[in-house]
Amino acid sequence: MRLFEFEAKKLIKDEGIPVPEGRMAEDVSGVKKIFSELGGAPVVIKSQILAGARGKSGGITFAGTAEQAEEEAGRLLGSKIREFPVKNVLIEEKVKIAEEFYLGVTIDRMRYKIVLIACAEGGVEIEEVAKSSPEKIKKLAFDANEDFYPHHGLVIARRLGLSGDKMKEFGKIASKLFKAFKKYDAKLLEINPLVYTDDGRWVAVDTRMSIDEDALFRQKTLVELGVEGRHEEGELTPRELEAREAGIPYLDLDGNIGMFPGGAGMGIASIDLITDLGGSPANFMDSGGGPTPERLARMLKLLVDNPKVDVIFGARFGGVSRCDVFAEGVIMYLKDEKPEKPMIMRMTGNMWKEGLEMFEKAKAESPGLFEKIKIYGIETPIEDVAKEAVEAADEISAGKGVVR
Amino acid sequence: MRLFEFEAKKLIKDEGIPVPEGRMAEDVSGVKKIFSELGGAPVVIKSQILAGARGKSGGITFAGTAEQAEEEAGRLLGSKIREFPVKNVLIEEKVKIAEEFYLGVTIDRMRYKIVLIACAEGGVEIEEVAKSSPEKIKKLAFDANEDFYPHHGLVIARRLGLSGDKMKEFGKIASKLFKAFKKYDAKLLEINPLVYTDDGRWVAVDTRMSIDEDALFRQKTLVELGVEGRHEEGELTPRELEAREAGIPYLDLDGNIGMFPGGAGMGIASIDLITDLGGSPANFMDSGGGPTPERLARMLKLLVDNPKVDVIFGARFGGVSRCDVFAEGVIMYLKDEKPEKPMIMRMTGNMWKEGLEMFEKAKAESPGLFEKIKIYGIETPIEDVAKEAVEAADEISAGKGVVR
Amino acid sequence: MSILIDEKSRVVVQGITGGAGVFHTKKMLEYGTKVVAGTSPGKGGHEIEGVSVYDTIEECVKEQGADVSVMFIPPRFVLDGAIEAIEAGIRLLVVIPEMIPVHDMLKIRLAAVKKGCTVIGGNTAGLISPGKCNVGIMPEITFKQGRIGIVSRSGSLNYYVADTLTKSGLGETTCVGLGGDPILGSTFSDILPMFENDPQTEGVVIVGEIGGVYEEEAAGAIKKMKKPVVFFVAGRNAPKGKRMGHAGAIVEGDMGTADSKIRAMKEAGAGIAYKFSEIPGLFGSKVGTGR
Amino acid sequence: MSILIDEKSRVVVQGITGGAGVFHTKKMLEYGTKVVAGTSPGKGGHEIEGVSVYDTIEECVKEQGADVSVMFIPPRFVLDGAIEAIEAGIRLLVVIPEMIPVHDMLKIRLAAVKKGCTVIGGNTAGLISPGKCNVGIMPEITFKQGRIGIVSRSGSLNYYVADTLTKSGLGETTCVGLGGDPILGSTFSDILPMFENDPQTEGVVIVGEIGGVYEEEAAGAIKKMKKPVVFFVAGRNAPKGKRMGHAGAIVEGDMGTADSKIRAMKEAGAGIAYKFSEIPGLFGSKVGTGR
Repeated sequence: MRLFEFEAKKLIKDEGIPVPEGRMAEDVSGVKKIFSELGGAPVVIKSQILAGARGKSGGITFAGTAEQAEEEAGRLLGSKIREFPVKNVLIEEKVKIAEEFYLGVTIDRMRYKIVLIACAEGGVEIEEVAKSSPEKIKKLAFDANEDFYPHHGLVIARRLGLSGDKMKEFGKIASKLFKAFKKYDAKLLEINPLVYTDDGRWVAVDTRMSIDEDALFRQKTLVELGVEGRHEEGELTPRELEAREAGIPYLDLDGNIGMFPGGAGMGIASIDLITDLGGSPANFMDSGGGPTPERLARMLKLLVDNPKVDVIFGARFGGVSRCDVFAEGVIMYLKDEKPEKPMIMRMTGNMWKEGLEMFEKAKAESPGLFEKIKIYGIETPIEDVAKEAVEAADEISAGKGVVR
Repeated sequence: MRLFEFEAKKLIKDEGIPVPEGRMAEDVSGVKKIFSELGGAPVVIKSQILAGARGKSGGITFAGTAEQAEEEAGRLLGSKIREFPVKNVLIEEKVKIAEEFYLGVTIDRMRYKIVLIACAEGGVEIEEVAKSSPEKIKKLAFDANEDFYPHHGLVIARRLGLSGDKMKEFGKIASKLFKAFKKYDAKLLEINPLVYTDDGRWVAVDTRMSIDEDALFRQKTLVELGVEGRHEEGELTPRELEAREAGIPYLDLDGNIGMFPGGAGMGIASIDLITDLGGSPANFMDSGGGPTPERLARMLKLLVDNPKVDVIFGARFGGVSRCDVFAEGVIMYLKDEKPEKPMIMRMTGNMWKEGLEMFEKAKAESPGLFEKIKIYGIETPIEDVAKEAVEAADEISAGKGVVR
Repeated sequence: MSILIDEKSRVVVQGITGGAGVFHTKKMLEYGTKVVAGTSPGKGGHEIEGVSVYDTIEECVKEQGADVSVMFIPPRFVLDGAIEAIEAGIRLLVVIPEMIPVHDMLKIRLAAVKKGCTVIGGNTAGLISPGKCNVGIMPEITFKQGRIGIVSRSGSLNYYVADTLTKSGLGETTCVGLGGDPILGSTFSDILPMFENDPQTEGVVIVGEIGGVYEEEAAGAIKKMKKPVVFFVAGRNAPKGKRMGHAGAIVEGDMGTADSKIRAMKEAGAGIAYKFSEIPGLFGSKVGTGR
Repeated sequence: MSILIDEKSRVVVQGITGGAGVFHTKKMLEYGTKVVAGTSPGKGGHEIEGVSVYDTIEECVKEQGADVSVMFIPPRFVLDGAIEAIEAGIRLLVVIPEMIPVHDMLKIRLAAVKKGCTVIGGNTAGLISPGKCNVGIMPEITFKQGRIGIVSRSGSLNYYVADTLTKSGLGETTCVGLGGDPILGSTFSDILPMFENDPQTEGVVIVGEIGGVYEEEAAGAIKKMKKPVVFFVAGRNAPKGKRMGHAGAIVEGDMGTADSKIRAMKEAGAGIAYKFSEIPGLFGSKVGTGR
């Protein structure tokens, strides 16, 4: 879960890492005052959105006078940068850059290590440097129970060719960054660029931090920052927000087939299945993990209510999430909401026969509800069921005059 | 370095370990008030001295009324327990004991582990239990980088046969004790007895803590407690205090030969040497580590000023502490203080010839100072020099009518 | 034969007195799994489904000879419980809970490697050696004792692949669900050599997913294998995932996409299945048909 | 031959720019020790006594092939410096400073064992292989290349014992000062097998002191040795030391006295010397006289 730049900067500043002097603004009314508080010198105005490449996208701007600052802040506030609405801006002193470094901490999942990474060529092109000149990227790897000692900071600074006080101060910043990484259960914490100024100071000009949502239970400071329920990047669509509030792992896609596929793995695989057959999924969903009938009904409603969705494709493999419970949830939904959209589903696994019988019984009771509903069992291959869903969706699309 | 009981209890209480409700008193004036503050129920009055076995030595007493409490506190305050003057007492509620346990943390130097130790038979006889029924002593060993997890507390509690909430609470106390041990750079932290009360509570009735003097630089809380400069057990003699203030490792012994032996190892070995020859050392001293002439003079003064000392035995092996520097220090002392007591010394190692020459020269200049001074070089075995010192000491003793 | 678990495995259920613990203890017992003990601190001495409950795993190992543990405890307690199991000498630990803090998983992995314990999960459905032992929450319905090993990150895909193998007559030796969390107790590389050394296993299906680097990392292990390997990956058509900052790119490079995984697997000599139904055929004549 | 250090050892001095660092660098160079580098963070690029100063040990290893490090830094920085040396691949670390926190020594030992580094000290005078290499602060005057290894806790006793051996004509292979701190980087047990495996060493003198349990612990290592061992202990007549509470007694039992050490050594087959002068004779005909 990604933090806003101003949040990340606050956290590393609290650890003692120097950041530019700055203030937040939600509207233009205070901007002139902020400008003078920052010393009346040129400032940088940075839109606070959860996305990278803000500079290239016009999300970062500069001002030399209070009037200019107000104008530029006003231009950013309320605008959209990379489709993300700018709700507030960070106004900071403009740092006089002599050199730009990269310094980051992350987890190497392959080796189960915490890795400190540094490069003497910071800035936005750091990934290019990593590809074209990997020898310029310096790394130190730590086991989870290994402490970061002062010499680690010096070693990585030396590998970058630093010396004297410049090396020592860089080492201290590395030490503090590593400490903050562990303290906040971070998955990523990087300073880019870490600037060495004209007058011989280190300043963290931009900072990115992603923290582990699963560790929030022990992160009082982060919870107080209000980070719960955020995306890694960007913001949630209204439907994604609705899903998150209901506790359903869900992502919007562009297509017209509502995907109701079981666990996360099958959620991804069924997107391949539909796409390979020429269909176009409307979403990713993880409906596994043993949901209750009520929850299954809620999931189905989320899909059907999406105006883009023409057809529902369902694939239930009854494990923890048993087919009888699945049938109960689907029938509950059908009775409550009487949806008009076709649903093409397959059930197999635990209790699939019982589930099919429940559908038969419900259909016998209210045949009207089942006019557009097809339920297959273990004997029909999933590829056939998917194909039927794709064909049904194409037909409806064609009827609407949509070419896919 | 050992802490007083009340200090150790304060530290573990801060970690959340329950200790008896109590107050300190330096004189009797406040004792009645304390008695009523503690609820007017029977109290225990414990002399605060840096020594064990206080109970057996009369250092712990009980009182059922305010008057009794005042009387008992008054009796302890100003008295000596095991030769240690009682400067203050800890007055505590008398805990209703159902069971007594032992719980401690220390370092196993042989295996380089931190060890949690527990026994269901606490109290003063725990060492006897360890000898007679070692299987009753339960231990868990940790590497320095291993964390103490909640289950460790449960495991050791289960090994003692505890269950239910009694086990869980014991486990939490073990966890807190271990935490305090590491937090304060302790060498020993034990609760004995850890009492389970009539009404189902755990209370740390007595606590012993020794902390690592060498780690005080990072132990602000301990420094604020005022622990610097304490002995492991008991208090310093005036001469030991004088030595400590001068930074000289020194211990008083009972004999009449002042020992001036070089490093710590030789300090101990020379006590054997003199004792084997029938002599009686007056002290232990570590005069190694490259002292300055001024410091050597200071050491010698400390020895000669001791009225018990009849003869000085010196043995210098010039390593870091060179013989020429040694000679300079001794000559400086002789000139400044003009001591009357005989000194019998040997020098070898780095610059021993130069040292001898310096002595010869000084003797030629002021022969009066050297009347009772003998300095041997590398050619005389140390055993012979020691023998001469013992004989000289015996002669003086005999002259005083002392039989050794 | 099979890997990691068989009819001799003696299983302890951590958190046996919770709802999921009780339910799945019953299911595992029904399958024939030897659930010999359970833990629930403070509730030692009770019984669940005829299984003795203890306060600590140490007691389960000492008194019941437990050697496998499966967890049904909240994620925030997994670290403590895992270290306990590892220290008690459990040789296979199955972490069913999901959403375990990544820093905790690093510590668990470290302790496990030190003590030679295999940790599976978190967020796994567990593992099954059909006809012998089922540890976790996998439905037994699609599995049948046979010749192929499955190692998968996803539980649901595991079922579909097993279903295909069972129907084809090949059947399975052991199916291992590595789990869906971002940092896993074991990776494909850890499991593949076990299949290679298992006499009954004739081939292995690796079921991957986009994201992470565990599939790419497995290439080295596959190259060392003599047995045929088939790879199926989910997410070829998924929208491109978001990178974890520059550091993620620096550490993981271009890995993590379905393309990079397929490329690595092909290069290592694995057959690539694009549909479940292609899987049995890809083993071709390399394994017995068993029909 | 000798153990741990010889004429090929390439020594780095940690804290080379401090007073003691400069002085002993000079002394070691005069002895012929190959001091190839020194460290002093922030002063990289300088020279001390002709020796290049670096900011980190990593550079000393990489650029000068250093494999031994000797520390002249304040005790509170020893932990950091020791971990740095160990991680940089130093195989012998000599910790001259005294009063190092015991919890720090536990961490240093752990890191050293993991990486196969031998740590000597803290509070040691160092070690010397006479005629080849002298690392630390021992005066060279009493040492002469010969047949006997010495391992001692005390620096000053080391000199007296070496003096005796040198005068007897036996001489020394390597003299190791384990150090005077309560927790040491290496113990007698760690050093004795090195002497047993050193072709030139014909016998070993163990110089012990009251307190601690390292002498008692060494009994096991002595029993495994074929070479003769002589034990000298200081403190037979010292007043009885104070126990570290009950826990100390529980962990260390009755160990720590001169009696218990002599008993353990006798039982392990070591000769016991009560005076320095007895030491050469106790080797008897087991080693060549070399006169």
